[in-house]
Amino acid sequence: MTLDQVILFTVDLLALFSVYLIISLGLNLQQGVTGIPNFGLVLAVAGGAYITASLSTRLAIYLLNVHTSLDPIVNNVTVLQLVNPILRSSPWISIGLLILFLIIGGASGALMGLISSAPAIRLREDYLAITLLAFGEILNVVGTGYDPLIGGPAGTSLPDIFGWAGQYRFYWATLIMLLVAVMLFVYIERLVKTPFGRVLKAIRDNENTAMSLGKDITRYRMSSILIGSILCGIAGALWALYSGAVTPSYDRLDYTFLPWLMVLLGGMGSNVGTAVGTLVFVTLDELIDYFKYSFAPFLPFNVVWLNYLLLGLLTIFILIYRPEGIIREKWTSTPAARPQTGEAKPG
Amino acid sequence: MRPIVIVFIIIALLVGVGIGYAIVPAPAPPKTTLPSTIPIGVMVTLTGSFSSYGARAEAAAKVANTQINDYAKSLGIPTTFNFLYEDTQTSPPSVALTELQTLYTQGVKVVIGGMTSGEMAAIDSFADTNHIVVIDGTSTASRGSVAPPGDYEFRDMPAGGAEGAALTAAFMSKGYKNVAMISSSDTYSLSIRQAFKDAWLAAGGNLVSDINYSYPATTDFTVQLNALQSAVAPLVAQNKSVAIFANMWEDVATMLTQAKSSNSPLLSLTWFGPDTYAQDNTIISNAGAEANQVKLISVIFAAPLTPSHAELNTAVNASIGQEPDIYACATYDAAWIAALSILSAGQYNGTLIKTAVPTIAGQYYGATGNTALNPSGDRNTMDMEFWAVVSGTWERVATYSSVDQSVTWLMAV
Amino acid sequence: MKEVVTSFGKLRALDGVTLSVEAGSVTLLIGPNGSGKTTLVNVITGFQRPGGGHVYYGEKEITGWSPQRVYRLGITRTFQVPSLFGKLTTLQNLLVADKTHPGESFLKSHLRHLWINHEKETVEKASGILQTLGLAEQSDKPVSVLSGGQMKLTELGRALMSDAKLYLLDEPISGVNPTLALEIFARIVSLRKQFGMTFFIIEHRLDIALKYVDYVNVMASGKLIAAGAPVQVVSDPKVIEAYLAR
Amino acid sequence: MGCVGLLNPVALPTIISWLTYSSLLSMMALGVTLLYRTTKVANFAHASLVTSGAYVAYSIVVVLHPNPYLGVPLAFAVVGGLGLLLFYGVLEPMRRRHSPTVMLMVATLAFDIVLFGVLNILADYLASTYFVPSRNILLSSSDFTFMGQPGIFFVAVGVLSLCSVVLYFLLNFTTLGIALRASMENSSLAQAIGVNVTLMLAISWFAAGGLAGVSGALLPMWTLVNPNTGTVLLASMFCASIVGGLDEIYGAVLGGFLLGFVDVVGTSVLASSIGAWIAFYEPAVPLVVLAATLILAPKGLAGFLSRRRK
Repeated sequence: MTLDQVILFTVDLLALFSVYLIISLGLNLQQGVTGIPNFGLVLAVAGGAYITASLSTRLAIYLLNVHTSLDPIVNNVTVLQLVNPILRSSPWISIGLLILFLIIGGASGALMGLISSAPAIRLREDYLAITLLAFGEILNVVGTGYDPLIGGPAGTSLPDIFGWAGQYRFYWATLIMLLVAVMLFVYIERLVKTPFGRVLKAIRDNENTAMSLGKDITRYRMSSILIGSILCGIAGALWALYSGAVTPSYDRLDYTFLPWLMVLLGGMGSNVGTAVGTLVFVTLDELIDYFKYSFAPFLPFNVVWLNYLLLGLLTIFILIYRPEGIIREKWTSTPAARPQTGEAKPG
Repeated sequence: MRPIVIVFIIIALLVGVGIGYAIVPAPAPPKTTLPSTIPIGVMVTLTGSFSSYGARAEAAAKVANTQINDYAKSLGIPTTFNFLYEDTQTSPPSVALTELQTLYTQGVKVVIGGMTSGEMAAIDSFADTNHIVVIDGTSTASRGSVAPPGDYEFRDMPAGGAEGAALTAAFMSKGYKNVAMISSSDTYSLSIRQAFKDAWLAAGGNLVSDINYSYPATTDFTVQLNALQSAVAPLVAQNKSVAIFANMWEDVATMLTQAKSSNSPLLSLTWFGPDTYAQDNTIISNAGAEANQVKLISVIFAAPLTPSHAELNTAVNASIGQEPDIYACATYDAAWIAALSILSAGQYNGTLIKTAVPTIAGQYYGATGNTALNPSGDRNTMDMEFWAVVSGTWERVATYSSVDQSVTWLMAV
Repeated sequence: MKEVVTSFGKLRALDGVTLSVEAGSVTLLIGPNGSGKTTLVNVITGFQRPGGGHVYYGEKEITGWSPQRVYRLGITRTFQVPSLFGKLTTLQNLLVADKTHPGESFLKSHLRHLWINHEKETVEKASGILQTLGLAEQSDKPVSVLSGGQMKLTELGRALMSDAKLYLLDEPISGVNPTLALEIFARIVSLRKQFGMTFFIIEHRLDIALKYVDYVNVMASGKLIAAGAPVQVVSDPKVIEAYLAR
Repeated sequence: MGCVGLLNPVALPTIISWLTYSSLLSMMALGVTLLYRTTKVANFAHASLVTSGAYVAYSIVVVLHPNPYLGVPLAFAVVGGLGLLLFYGVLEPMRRRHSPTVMLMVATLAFDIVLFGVLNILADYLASTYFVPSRNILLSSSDFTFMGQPGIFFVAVGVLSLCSVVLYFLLNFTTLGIALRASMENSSLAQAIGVNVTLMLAISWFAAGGLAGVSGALLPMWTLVNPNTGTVLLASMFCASIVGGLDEIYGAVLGGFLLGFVDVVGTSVLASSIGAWIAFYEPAVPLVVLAATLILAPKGLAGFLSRRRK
């Protein structure tokens, strides 16, 4: 690797890491903190990506009052040729749009979370898991079949809100994504430490007792799913904006199963663990991807299958030999607890 | 516990990078001459429902790779071309973009491949930003819908539309006024669907059914068969002439056999097809009898059996036991165009190579004939042929001239 | 004043049980296994719907209320098997029991100043309870490391957090060593003296329990067979036959 | 017959394909439900287990060219073996460490990913060694016909009924079955009364794997098979077994046939009445059915019926 290759490698890696960190945080809040096995994350991610993509061009036309008779989805590329120059020339408008789109992404995620969990929220854990997984499929069917959403299988492009960065577009995009991810990390980390988070954990640890203590289980679980889905939606929107285009190809493996493996690797229940797990996983995956050509000659089979074998085996290994992941969930200290308990302790 | 882990991770990463320095031949950048090794990215679909096409394209690219290196040696150029294969479906997230980025970090400045318009759209901005030349051998969705012209993407296959006209001409010359169409819901099939619809309706044809099915999720075609049946039923009843246009992939075999098993009257009609399964022996082995019955008259870009084409056929056959389809041939040609452009540019530099490509493509005459590109970087329209399943094998039954848009039938079907 | 009247129609586990608990009393409910003691508690606290009959709290009928509502009303229960929040600390286990914590609403939890004071008070209160229960040492340890007896105590403490007027304790001293068990009951009685709370206790270990309670109800196979002061109940032949003499 | 088929979507052919499709689906769902009942695990690996069945059968066809149906028993054995491997190799060690159910589910998922890679390697190997198309496999052309109907119809329905009957008798009339049911209802209790629960679980994993293998082996007689076919079908399997109700073994069969009915017959009727465009949304049908079921009968069909009986 030459130096600039190392830089490129790192930048791509950080971009992936940011997106997956957000999704993993969403999952950790649901499964790790509240104990809701959401195997349908992909729905919220795809929701964020598709709906944002669907609205982005339309909104851009409206807000930048670009006058065109063309349909923003059908003649997507041509319309964007009118929009992108404006964005390229004005970073601040672009950033404004970015924030708007992220909000839309989050909202779409929430909507998806609502749709998928509403019929299932009262079900037993296992039912819920399978049901959410099943519902995860629905959006790709719609995305492919209903052209006004994202123009069918061909997908659609989004306004290039990073265009102003010119040849450094992807560096800036990555930086911003990382920023968003870190902000969300801090937010969730704090949220979990509030009394609200404490109740979520209580529900995870013992639903009946929580009920006997007057907690409205359903409402808490619902809000956990919603927050998680909002995060997934934001991640979806971010990735769509970063890559500049969306096709109805968001699948279970990439956007439900991999985040599960990441959180697992890091340690369910701990946000730091989640972050570490995501970083390690993405890094491993990219390294395998990068070096596969080097050991391709020694493999008796096509090297692209290596990812599957290694990821799968790695996960099984972790599950058997270190089920709690790299980082064990810590007993989060109680806000304002220190002084009182401090003097209670001897010495 | 935690710091240890983080330290461990950092070490692991450093080691990884170290290995990188050690075993990845760095494309040393003296800008004036060509490096000793030139990595060229090959992006094909090895997983999922198009994998059988991807496998053929990969095999063809491998053949091209060896031939190109021999050629370079014969010219005494101290450079070896090293093809790096990426599956557009693997590695998260399944967006061609991440694969392109991986390749770029390997020092790849030229990528050839077979990608859908969607995938092309996904990599467009990265390719342009980083001056990566992409020569695509598949996607024939019309150019405007993918990327603005004059950028770093080329195609050595024509834009969509040509097939639509050819099919229309074929139906007309066979005296069909009514056509029932079923289309797979992927980019490629949909672009053909649109092209055919436009041409057919313009020519005053009557489209009695135009249904989509989701591909590959559809495993049972009963619903689609029923829909087609009820569409053609009235016409059959008044014995008007009607034909089926199965705008599908290799899964047409499934629909044929399921039609057979439900004794569907559709099998008594003549079926037409796009180039996705023309000359495809999987159809013969999967649904030979049914295909024979409905003939499956399929349009395909005329790939003259040039010496290089013949050579390619034998080579691919030897490696995977299948004939390369037209896309495999196009990928093969793309590889050659890429290599020749690099050689003529004299540097492994995207901007220079990009300017060289059109000229090279204009002069090159490969497995798909001459590959001259039009101003927007697409292959000029090619002549076409119609192949049908006759007595258990694919036979060339007609030719189509893109000049006067006429079909000449070579044998009765 | 009668505090609770529960009476049941045809319920499989309970058969027309009618009993009442005096305000500020420590009332014991005994009976052989499967006599429906826990079912009774479940019905009162809304974990099970009664097949019929009524549950009154004071004048208010609370039949078939959800556990949440019953709790807010001021009735707290504990479980037979210690059911704590395994991954939370002892202190946090108590904190969760707080009834009116603004920080537990999702929106308010964002505005620290809205709840931090309440949190401080709650922590103080909880620490106080842990002190009295002799669990101060454990307050920041995860409950999973506590001994069985300590778990029982923690559960009691968690119940006390709720400021309920009526406590339904399901076998608070089962599996607790005698000395600690005596302590627990001593504390219950002293708490009753201090705050005038009412305790309704299911317990098998009469040797310890009887010393401390004011009233005893005896159930057998879903029926209430005797009720009254400890001395007279234990001498009641029906009871001896049904329970003690086994 | 044909002319009727032209006009009436609910004609014999439609019924035939409904029954065939449903039987295959039910076989898969049966495995899912069985494993759920015994191990409390939703087995994600079922996707690749089914596909493995198809590829085992196909490999036999490729190497020895027998009648494709002869591959079915082998598929049963091999994929059943895979089920055992998954259980003893992955799940059992985890259970001994008291991993929570969700982790077991993730483990089956990881196993599925590995298996997917292996299947692709196998496919490449078949292609490069025997020069046969190893993706988009379809064997229905070598199927037999009986009374004008495809063999797969009779075989699928037959095999399903056989499996269900055997399972039924096994569960209800053998000591093994009673032990198995005991360990379903209350494993700790069963353990206490001396039932070797681990063995029972192993048996159920073998059986479920076998069922997946058989359904997979029959799949290429009906539709195009790829290494990812099972993955595509996974949602439908799960839907079938929830719709049927996870609490009753036979629920899976109920669910399979209901799903198949709505999917094949229902969509046909809709397509002919509302318009052909609706046919596109066929893949979404199972999910709609699922949602409807969860709202009407949260315990699934079986639960619904059994509640009615009380």
